[in-house]
Amino acid sequence: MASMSVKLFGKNLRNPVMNASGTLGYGEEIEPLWGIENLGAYVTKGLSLNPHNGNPTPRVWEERQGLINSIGLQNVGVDRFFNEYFPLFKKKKTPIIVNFFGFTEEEYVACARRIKPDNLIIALEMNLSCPNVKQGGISFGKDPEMVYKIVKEVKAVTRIPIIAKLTPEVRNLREIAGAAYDAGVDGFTLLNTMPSLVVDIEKCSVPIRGGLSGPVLRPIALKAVYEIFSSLHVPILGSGGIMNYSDALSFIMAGACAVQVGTATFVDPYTIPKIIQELKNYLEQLRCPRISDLTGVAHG
Amino acid sequence: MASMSVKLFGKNLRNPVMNASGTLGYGEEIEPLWGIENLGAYVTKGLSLNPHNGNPTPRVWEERQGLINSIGLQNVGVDRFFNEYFPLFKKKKTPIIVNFFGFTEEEYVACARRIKPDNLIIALEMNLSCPNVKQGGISFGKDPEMVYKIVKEVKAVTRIPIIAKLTPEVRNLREIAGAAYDAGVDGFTLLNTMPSLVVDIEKCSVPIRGGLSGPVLRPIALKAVYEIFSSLHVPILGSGGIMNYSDALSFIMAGACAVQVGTATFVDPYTIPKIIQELKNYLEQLRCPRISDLTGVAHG
Amino acid sequence: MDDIEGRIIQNKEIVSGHYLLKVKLAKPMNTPIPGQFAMMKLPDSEVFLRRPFSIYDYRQDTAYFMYKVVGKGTHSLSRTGKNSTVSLLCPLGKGFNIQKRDAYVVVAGGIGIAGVHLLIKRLGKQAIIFFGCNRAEELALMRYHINLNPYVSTLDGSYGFHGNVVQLLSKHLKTICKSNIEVFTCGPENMFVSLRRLLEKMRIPCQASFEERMACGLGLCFGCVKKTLDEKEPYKRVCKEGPVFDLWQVCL
Amino acid sequence: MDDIEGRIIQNKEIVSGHYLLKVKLAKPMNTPIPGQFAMMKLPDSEVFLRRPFSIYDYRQDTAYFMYKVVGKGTHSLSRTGKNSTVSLLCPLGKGFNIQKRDAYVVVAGGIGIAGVHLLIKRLGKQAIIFFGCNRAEELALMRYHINLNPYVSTLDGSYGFHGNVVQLLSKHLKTICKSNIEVFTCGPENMFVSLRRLLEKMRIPCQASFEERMACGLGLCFGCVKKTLDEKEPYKRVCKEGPVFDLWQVCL
Ligand SMILES: Cc1cc2nc3c(=O)[nH]c(=O)nc-3n(C[C@H](O)[C@H](O)[C@H](O)COP(=O)(O)OP(=O)(O)OC[C@H]3O[C@@H](n4cnc5c(N)ncnc54)[C@H](O)[C@@H]3O)c2cc1C
Ligand SMILES: Cc1cc2nc3c(=O)[nH]c(=O)nc-3n(C[C@H](O)[C@H](O)[C@H](O)COP(=O)(O)OP(=O)(O)OC[C@H]3O[C@@H](n4cnc5c(N)ncnc54)[C@H](O)[C@@H]3O)c2cc1C
Ligand SMILES: Cc1cc2nc3c(=O)[nH]c(=O)nc-3n(C[C@H](O)[C@H](O)[C@H](O)COP(=O)(O)O)c2cc1C
Ligand SMILES: Cc1cc2nc3c(=O)[nH]c(=O)nc-3n(C[C@H](O)[C@H](O)[C@H](O)COP(=O)(O)O)c2cc1C
Ligand code: FES
Ligand code: FES
Repeated sequence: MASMSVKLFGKNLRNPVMNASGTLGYGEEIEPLWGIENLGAYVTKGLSLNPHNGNPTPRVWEERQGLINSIGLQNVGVDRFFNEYFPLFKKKKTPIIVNFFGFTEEEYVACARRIKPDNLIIALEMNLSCPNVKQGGISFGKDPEMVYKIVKEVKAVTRIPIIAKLTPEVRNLREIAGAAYDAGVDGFTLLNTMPSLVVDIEKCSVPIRGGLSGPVLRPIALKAVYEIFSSLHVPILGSGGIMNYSDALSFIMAGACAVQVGTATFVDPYTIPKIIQELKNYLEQLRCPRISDLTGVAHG
Repeated sequence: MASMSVKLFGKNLRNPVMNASGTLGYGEEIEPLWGIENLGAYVTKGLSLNPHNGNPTPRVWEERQGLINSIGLQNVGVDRFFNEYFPLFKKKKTPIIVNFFGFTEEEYVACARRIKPDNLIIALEMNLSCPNVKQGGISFGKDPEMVYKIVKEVKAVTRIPIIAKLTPEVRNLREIAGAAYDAGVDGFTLLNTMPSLVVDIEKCSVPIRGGLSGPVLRPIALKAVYEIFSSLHVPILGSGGIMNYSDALSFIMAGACAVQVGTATFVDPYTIPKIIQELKNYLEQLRCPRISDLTGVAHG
Repeated sequence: MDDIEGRIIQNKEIVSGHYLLKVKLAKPMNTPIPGQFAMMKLPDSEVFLRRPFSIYDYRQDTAYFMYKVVGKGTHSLSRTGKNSTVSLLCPLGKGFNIQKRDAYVVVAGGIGIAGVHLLIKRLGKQAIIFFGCNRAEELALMRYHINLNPYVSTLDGSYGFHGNVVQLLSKHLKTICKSNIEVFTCGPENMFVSLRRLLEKMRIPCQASFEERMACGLGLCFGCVKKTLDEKEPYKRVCKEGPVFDLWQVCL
Repeated sequence: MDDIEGRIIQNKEIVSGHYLLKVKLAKPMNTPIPGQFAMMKLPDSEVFLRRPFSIYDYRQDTAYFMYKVVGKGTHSLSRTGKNSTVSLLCPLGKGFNIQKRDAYVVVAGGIGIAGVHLLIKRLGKQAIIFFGCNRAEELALMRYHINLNPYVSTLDGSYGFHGNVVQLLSKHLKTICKSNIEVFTCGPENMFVSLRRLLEKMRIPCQASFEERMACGLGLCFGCVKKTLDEKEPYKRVCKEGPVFDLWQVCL
């Protein structure tokens, strides 16, 4: 039988399919439909040291084959997450990746420090799309020097592997990834949403500014995975517009060792279990023994 | 009657709708369907000092609600354009914007210098997405210093107004636009295509790497127009996924004084005349006297 | 809660721009609580996200929805023919909580009737109904409750009270409000604002069903929030902690 | 050339995976030259770009297309019912140029027959037809020309010559090639490669209809090029300077 399991930072995941941060609530919300133990790993909603209220509405807006969101990182804070929501993952022995953020270097560092190593915590995923409020609000992830510095600082305070989740709004993704790599990052998630905006022509107004996700992001994210895979040798998690198993495969072939499904879950909440099943079928049809053998094969 | 005309660099255009560079051939190809004199202005295919052969096929690839192209800037060169194709525009008194590019600073400058001012030439549109072969292939448009330098040099050799056409793959569009502005640029076209890539999961290969265009680009380009309009006071031409009159309006309301239609023409070759007609109807319904009054109204 | 395939067996315009949709489900859903809703995936592939609609009624594997055409999705739905298939994620959210009271007042504005129809059915004769709409024609939205003698207002005065439904309620509140009553409401938010102003003095309990743009309908995205007085976590999800909220807890 | 609305009046599978499509046009198109094609906008909104198809036949405002299901668009088309509407931008491109010759040889591979059907109709008895396909079943693609006594090859040997169509042609070329002949061909590119090798020695003129991925079909995008021997401008547009090219001018 074909093996769906993949190894990430020395730990075995039952399969390479995860949710994308912020698109599967705190995990428990999907339980009435399917169990979180089906996931390769659960990626937490973006957590911060202190709770955040998030933005006023509208927070979501439909685009042609896409979604614009400006949730504003509402979350209960890292402590409440571990007290209230983590026990479910413990009980179900489901590995998690903790997505976290801050608006200052100190917040990132304090948050990372706060998270105690645990057998189920595969990695910390740093959301680098956040504005650095001390530097005029430019995202941490846009500047190679800021990236280097913050990754270095975070690495210094935790033994848990660190994944940098990069923003597409950069000049040269290789440069940014290179800076994180030099600072000792353990892996990448590519990509976060694309900054964008909506004009309401009836009201002559701008109802929402936020991150664009969904199928529209896919060819851009694929390019990111392909490029970084060919230059840096750390695990890559692919994210951006994955709607079905063939999208997932294209990310794996481009160089991802696992994929994250976000917006697709809103359209069909069973997308993740379906992708897992269809990847399995694909492997068996192809008589490919291990899904992990497919990572990067498009590089020929 | 409502007026569709807009003023650009002191010249009157009959309406604010143009084609996007590279999507209406050399102009004459569309004549069997509708006359180029319907355009507010014709934007030439990207021209260079010397002819270019372009890339091997595949050069185009369908994406969900988008198109990836890697034409590779095939063109007959600026001289042949003016000898063979410009006479049609002369005859039809249709204003043109000359899109041009180079792979070195010298090529940009030599190309701009070669273009003699003419009553019908509204502006030169610099395609800044081109790789600078002398600087390791990074696009001119990604680096504020390169942008400043090249705009300055081009401005020095021509009296024709210069429009900078920017690439979305930048860290901070305002910074790039600011550099062009400081160098004396007269206007902007926002945006060019988004670098992206396709994986063929059956062949385990990457059949095409190229620029993504079409509806998927719209929310990203809208954001660009909105941001630059609020910081710099020069005319903006909007480009990116405009499929119908309401898309066109959203760009105008975000701050564009004119719009460029590209990929939509491939789906429906009558898109441009339809948009012109529907914008007219809209103005009349709204009893808005001038389309130019709508530029930037979404800024409230 | 489940994602259930459904086949449209009727999609009828009842008042101009308002439709009643009957969907035969491939399998039964959990019995819906009044005020719960469904996320509907439309057959039109150009409509990307699902759309939320109150479960208007539910009988023998058949779900009913009443909807008003307001944009792309509802327009497309209105032109969807019989036998087309839709996917229904349902029943979702927290519905109305019916506690023992001396009287129940239901206040509905326009298409808001869709959100309280099942509630009215449940309350039966105990419900004192106030319905406000634009013009007499829209009374058709109420036709199943005519026997319950609803109080009706129209904005153009073409039927019943000339004015809005909260003004109408205010005229009758004294006589109703002998004792232990509760108000249930569904309609546009500006109606909630006036309603609150009216009920405030008497501190009458009120449950209101809110609307907000949704992406998932399941509590996954935190896109559909309303601000409440909860200081620790002010933004509550309409799809999960709502759509029915204690009116006194919500910031309008 | 125009963009014409058409209504599908027939969409019939003739061999497994191969369909004949009949479209009634809202207005007549300019009489197509054999080898010209149409860009078809499919009703399925998930298919973004138009698809190019040779004009198989054209009679009294009715256009015929023969297509093979190979991907998303053709799959969707195969499931499109009668009365659906498509948009046809047609006729496009440069077709076959029929000059005075002693004999005309038409070589078609598989669905390539769609690109030469109109040509064969025009040439009538003057055409010496070579048709290659995979198995006997696919002869149905040729049925309208059976009376012209085509030479047939099948790869599996289930009918006619066992082998490919160029091998078949090579067996007969001597007897045909008494004088001034020209070859017209449509099919996969590897067939053109062997064909060229065969014709090379005798320098027989040959016009071939090429395929390339297209975005516009009108010469606007320069997406559909073939490399030719023209040194000044090697890349020629299949949709505009083609799809029919002088085989000796194209780099294969
Ligand atoms: C819990 C709940 C129950 C509802 N029940 C009903 C009902 O029974 N009958 C009915 O007619 N309508 C109901 N609505 C409103 C209905 O969901 C919207 O009218 C519908 O989504 C509009 O979609 P559209 O594509 O036509 O409009 P568009 O404006 O084109 O939609 C664009 C986006 O905005 C969202 N949106 C637009 N208006 C609303 C709104 N008022 N509320 C929430 N999202 C909106 C859409 O869902 C979509 O994502 C309900 C809303 C909620 C939240
Ligand atoms: C001038 C011309 C005439 C043609 N005539 C016929 C005909 O009469 N009958 C017929 O069955 N086929 C014909 N073809 C091929 C036909 O266009 C493709 O099979 C069809 O576009 C495939 O679309 P798809 O969505 O099913 O495939 P997909 O592979 O899903 O298509 C993806 C994209 O690739 C393009 N593409 C894929 N294969 C080809 C191809 N072989 N040639 C050009 N573009 C391709 C599609 O147009 C589309 O843009 C012709 C092609 C050209 C260029
Ligand atoms: C509603 C929503 C909330 C999100 N929240 C976060 C977040 O908290 N942290 C983060 O790093 N990314 C967040 N993202 C980005 C996603 O994790 C994902 O990278 C992105 O949406 C692209 O994937 P998709 O196209 O599959 O949705 C969010 C996306 C959405 C749509
Ligand atoms: C086939 C094709 C060729 C293009 N060629 C050029 C070009 O030569 N110069 C240029 O500046 N932009 C070029 N572009 C970019 C377009 O002008 C336009 O900015 C972009 O496609 C976004 O608009 P759209 O979504 O309306 O197509 C090209 C785009 C396409 C699709
Ligand atoms: S719609 Fe996603 S949380 Fe409510
Ligand atoms: S398809 Fe656009 S030039 Fe041929």
